[in-house]
Amino acid sequence: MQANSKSQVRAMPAARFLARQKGLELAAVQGSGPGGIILKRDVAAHQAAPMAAETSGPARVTSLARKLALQKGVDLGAVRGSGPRGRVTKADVLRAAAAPAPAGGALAGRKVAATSMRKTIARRLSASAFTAPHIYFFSDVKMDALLGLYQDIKQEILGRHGVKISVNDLLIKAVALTLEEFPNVNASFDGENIEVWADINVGLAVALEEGLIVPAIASANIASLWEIASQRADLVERARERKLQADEIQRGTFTISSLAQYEITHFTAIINPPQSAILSVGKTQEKVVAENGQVVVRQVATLGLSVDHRIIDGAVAAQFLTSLKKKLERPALIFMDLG
Amino acid sequence: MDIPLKTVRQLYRTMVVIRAFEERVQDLYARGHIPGLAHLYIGEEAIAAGVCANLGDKDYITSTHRGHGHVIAKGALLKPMMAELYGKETGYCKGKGGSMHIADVDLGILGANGIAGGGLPIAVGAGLSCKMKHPGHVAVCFFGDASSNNGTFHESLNFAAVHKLPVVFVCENNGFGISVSQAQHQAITDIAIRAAGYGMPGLTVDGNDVLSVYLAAGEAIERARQGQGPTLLECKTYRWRGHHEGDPNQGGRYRSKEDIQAWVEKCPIKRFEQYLSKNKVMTKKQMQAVWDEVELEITGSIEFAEQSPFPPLSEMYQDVLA
Amino acid sequence: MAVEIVLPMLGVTVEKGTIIEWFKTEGDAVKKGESLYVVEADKVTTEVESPSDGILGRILVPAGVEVPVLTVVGVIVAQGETVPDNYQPMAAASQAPAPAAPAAPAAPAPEPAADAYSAATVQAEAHDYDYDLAVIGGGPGGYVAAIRAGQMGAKVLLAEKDTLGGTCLNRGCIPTKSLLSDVHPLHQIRKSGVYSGAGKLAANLAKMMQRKDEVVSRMAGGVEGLLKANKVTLAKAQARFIDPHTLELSGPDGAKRVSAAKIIIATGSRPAEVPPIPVDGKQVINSDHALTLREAPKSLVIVGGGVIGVELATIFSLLGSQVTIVELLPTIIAGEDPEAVTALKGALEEMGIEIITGARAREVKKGKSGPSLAISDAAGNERTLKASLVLVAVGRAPNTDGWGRDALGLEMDGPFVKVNPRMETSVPGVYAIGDVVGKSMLAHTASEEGVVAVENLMGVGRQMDYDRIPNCIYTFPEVASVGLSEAQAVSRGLKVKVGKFPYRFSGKAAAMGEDQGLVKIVSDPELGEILGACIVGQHATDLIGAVALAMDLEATVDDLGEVVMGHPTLAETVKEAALDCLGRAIHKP
Amino acid sequence: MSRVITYAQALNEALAHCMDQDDSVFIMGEDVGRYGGIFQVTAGLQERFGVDRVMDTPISEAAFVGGAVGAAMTGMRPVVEIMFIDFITVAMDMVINQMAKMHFMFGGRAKVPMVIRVNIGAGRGTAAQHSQSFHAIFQHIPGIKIAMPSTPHDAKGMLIEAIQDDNPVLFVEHKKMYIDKGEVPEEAYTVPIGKAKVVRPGKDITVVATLNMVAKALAVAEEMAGQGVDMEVIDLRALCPLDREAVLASVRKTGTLITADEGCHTGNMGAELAAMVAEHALDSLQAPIIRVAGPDTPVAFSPPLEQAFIPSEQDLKDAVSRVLEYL
Repeated sequence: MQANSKSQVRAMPAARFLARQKGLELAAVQGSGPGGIILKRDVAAHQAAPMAAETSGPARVTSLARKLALQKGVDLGAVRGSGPRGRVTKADVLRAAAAPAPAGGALAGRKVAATSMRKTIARRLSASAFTAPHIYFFSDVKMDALLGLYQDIKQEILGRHGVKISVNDLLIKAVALTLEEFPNVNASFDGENIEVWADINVGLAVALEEGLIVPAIASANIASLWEIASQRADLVERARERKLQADEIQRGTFTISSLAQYEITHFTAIINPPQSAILSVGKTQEKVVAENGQVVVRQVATLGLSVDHRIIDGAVAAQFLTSLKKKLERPALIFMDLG
Repeated sequence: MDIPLKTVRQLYRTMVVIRAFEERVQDLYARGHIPGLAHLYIGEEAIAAGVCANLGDKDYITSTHRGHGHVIAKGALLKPMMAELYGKETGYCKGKGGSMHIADVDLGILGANGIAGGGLPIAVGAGLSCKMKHPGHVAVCFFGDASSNNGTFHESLNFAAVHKLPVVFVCENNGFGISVSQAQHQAITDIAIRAAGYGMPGLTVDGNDVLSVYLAAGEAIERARQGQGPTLLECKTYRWRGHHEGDPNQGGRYRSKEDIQAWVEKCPIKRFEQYLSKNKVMTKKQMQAVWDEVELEITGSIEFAEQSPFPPLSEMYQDVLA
Repeated sequence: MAVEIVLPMLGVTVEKGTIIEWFKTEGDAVKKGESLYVVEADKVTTEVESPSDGILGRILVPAGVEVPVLTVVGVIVAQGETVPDNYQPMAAASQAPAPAAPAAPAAPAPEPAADAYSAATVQAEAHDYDYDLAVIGGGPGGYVAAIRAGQMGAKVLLAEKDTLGGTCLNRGCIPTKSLLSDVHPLHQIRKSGVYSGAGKLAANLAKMMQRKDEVVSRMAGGVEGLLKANKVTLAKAQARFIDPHTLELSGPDGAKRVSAAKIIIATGSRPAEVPPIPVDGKQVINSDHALTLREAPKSLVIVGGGVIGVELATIFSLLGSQVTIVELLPTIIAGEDPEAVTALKGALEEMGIEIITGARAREVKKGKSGPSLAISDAAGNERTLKASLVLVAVGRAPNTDGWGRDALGLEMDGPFVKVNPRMETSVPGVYAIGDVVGKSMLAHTASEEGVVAVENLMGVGRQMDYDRIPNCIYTFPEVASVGLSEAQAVSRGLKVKVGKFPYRFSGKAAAMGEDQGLVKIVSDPELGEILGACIVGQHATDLIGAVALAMDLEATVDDLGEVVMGHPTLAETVKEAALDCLGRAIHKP
Repeated sequence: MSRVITYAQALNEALAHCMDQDDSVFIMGEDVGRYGGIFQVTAGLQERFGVDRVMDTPISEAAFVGGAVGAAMTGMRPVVEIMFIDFITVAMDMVINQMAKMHFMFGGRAKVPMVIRVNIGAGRGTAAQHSQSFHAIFQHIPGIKIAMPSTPHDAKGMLIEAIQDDNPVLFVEHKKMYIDKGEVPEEAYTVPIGKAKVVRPGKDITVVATLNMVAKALAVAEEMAGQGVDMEVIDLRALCPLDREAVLASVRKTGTLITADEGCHTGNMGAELAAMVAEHALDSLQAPIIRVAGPDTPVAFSPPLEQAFIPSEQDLKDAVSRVLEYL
């Protein structure tokens, strides 16, 4: 971290940290705190507008390095710049990409024997099932609008960012924004205290031979869709290659488990501790539904929400699911803030 | 008053051990083997030996910064003692206390104490638990002439007296508080008279005469054991060395060579040796044998200390809390 | 057995003491506890007592000497025992009488007993050099290095046996540019066709040379000023190594030796020779001679179609010489982009220069009417070229002799001095830069190597990066390139997307009547990384700077495509070429 | 729903229980016997356990604090009452050089299982020498546990814990809280010393409070909740061992820290927490750390001045609104 960025830009420590983590140039961020000091939320807002971030400010990260980092899934926050005034260069990113995962942090599947992983899953999930009283909620969601939106924007985003988005990414975004409305669903309970997490990291269950592994998309609530997609692609790929780092799994604050690719209409998922809720997604299929008197055919998916009843009341869970359904059925609410 | 022969020999041996130990410490300190400070007890051996000869393992003592003699007399082992002086892991306090803080609660040694007057209230507390929990046992508190001016002296004597605690306050009056002579620090010559102010007996004895110390202390300790409360016992003596090793010319800045020499003449050990041979208790040969044996033991303790490891840095974080 | 007497610990704060007086002399009997000597420390005197009975065998530290506490100052022995002259203090375990005490002395000792306390007085003396840095050679590598070191506060010596500025300033870049710019108007006028009487127009070589010399001396003066300004000591002398830290300087006013903590070798290069064509400076000349000709030869055969060859060909062709270029390789300016080569070849031929490629110069015969050069082409067909002069321009050879290379035993890399990317030679503290290391024999390479070397030896870690060095040829049209050519990129197995933009689509170029020209940018299709570029055409050597800048900032073609260039400028062609990499060039059908 | 008693009664129950269970437990202090202690914490204990186990001492703090050290080293579990924390200064050598050091200095050979009960706090018109809150001074001395129960429930549980602890414990009470009422179980139980308690979970602002400031913080938190600010209130409950994790976890969550303690501003308990957060959770800080504390003055006698000294709910609200500027 460069001395000059300290001296020149006034920012709260948390803002600096977030900027560093996201590889953002603080000078480009508009401060809204007392005397114009940059606050964490300013950086988050700035981050939410990636195009702006791309082109703004004297690059503390060269644009080549930024693109390369995206391509290689390197977290720029972790890369030390070797260029003039500490600018992060192509070489730095390549070095970072080549570097082995930090000690302890690495859950290199090679090391983790299949059986032990299976054991871990068994232990944690059964522990969860016993300690956390689960209650389940289900709701049918009409996916037509969402699928339509997906068709509209996927080419656009591919062109602009070279990233292939999936319907799951839209789902992740919707869930993340819903979690913002219901902090207690984005929380953990250790039997005595409730801890509401500051970040919203949405975990995505990935099936491997050894069993499920759940890497989490970081700050899905502030990440833009293409970022979610590239994170997701990278995480899933590395999950398959057993190259995830421990924190990429542990950081999860909520989990989505999707069996949409199978002939499963709906199922109940077990909460992934220490989280307090998990969303199960069944296959999207044509269903005949009645809409204001008319019988119509719609693409319908059944979403299930399992929650830890110790900290989440039925009412809250119901509201959460309803709010999510509303977003998915009218995606404009998510992506254009019409809500 | 007749004293068992065994005890007489014991008194002699104790004094020899203390003297020999301190002389070796003097040399080791001069040669830089022992860090920090060394306050030597040379010349005052008769008091520790005479008093502690009346104590058992279940009795307690509190000591001072000049404490080697007291803990030796109370039965401390030389090896862990020497190791402690070296700051080694095998020392009584794992090397964390040093010369001024040697303690072994199991032996009733509640610690030498780096604070002048610091030991008195603690002895009072030990007296309290004796009274409540182990009737018949006593706590002896060694302190110096200068400490008798400290508030804790007065608070403790008063407290012990009013609660009739089994405590014997042994004041080693060696004439100096570091460089300040008794005449400069108090307007009395016999500290024992202060006992009257707290309603306890007080007496003064020749601290270089091990037998009279032994007898006087024995009487006071017996009173305490009987539940008749505390006593103030003043033993007049003199320290041959400076306040600490390195005090130029054994304190030449505040006392004359002649004064020192005069007291060296009154060496408690020489005196006792004359007594022993005059009364045919021990022959010169037997006495020399004691010295040789003691030297050997001390050399062993030095080897032990030198071969022992220093405590690992992690030890620093141990024992802060129990 | 011996008992040592130490200067005792005198309390917690005292570290040293001075022995004022010994009360005893060697051989005296001493008793345990009696005073042996008196020591003064912190203004307090202390009498030190004997640790045991015995004889004072030896006094190791006499009165009046100050020693640290714990120093052994004397030895006590038993009656009849003696202390060996080379007595070695044990100062180990306690010395007091103890059965288990070790006996003295142990092994024979190296130094005498008097050194027992020398530890207290010994002081390590730090090395002291005349200069922090000495630079051998005042060319664009050497003088830049010296200036940079001066900026960084080093005490610098620069040794130059000739004139400052080296080949670049005196016999290379600058003089040729001066001559080229003099003949450029001729070229413009002749091909423009808007001037009348253009045919009669001619340039006066003598005057051109005079102007060239003025330019050179002015520049040289400038360099000297810069050196002064940065407190660099200039020695007009030939330097040679005595050892890695010592140079012998032999100049007009005798020889002397100077020492330096670090030394940079920047001795440069000289024109290379081809054995069968010995240079005599009369009929067979090299580039150095060419730049001193007072009149243009009627006809000129240039052996070598590299940068130097084509530039000199341009100059003399425009001065009226009949010029022939003989090149061994299949193309002139080998290594440059084929499209650039074709463009330049065409232009030169248009000037009436004959270009023979793939031909070897066999031998030269000198005759009254001038030399004749025998050549043979790849097929083996012999041919003889007659001319007024033969000019050998086959590249340059490093100056690796005359400065004491052998005294160092430097590792070599072929004919060049071997260095690592930090410009360090195989000898610690000795660096080498510029033509003598032969990475790319260009002035600006040498200068950057000089800066890298200095920053390394001043403790700022830096490595030389040769991937982004522009290459410039000042012919009409100019040819300039940076980074990888398309061919190089492909041969490295990279995916490439090439963006092109011809001058003829540029308003400025058209207006200048310079429509033969092309900007070519080689990029990575996924990242948009700029891998390299080649520009042929008017002002190419200036335009290439824009691409070099972009590459150094790691700007992508998207970034470069977003830069707003003035209109009309040739710079627009660079932007357009970048956009063309993205298939978004505006002014291109 | 268990019964409701006062803070002082809760302490009294704890003492009685321990003396019942363990005859090595005894009480020393000024006027703790017949008089029952000036805050009536030891009321009735002398009648029940006798003059030897509930000892009225001379006014000799050095003697009886030091006495407690000696007794503790030799097998007793003394509980000493210092009438006001202000008076502990005359026994400071015994507290700092003896009590706190023995275990370490003797290489673990001696244990000093004793409790010194003190009370802090202004508000009873007792002026500058009977109202101080300098408990944080002892946080600087390794070897002393420092308990600060903020409810009758914790008072009973933590005092039992303190008496059973093998370490010297400085048991800090607040003289204004002795009459506070609260639910306290009849039976004996312990509350750990060194484990902070999240008394109100929240996600926006962290307040770490001690003793009487806990209740004030909760009141403010309720009020702010009405304005959509979700405050987390942590009852620190002990200065040593300091529950760093609890504080850091909360700060990492909310990105903020307000401390509330009656000690004078400079060098009070909040200073240590602020430093700790700066060292271990700086990257989480979204707003300045603010200490709600007493002013850097002695406690004045005159009622309005004394009231102004005591940190109030308004002080807390001001701190909150200042932090909110950054969120």
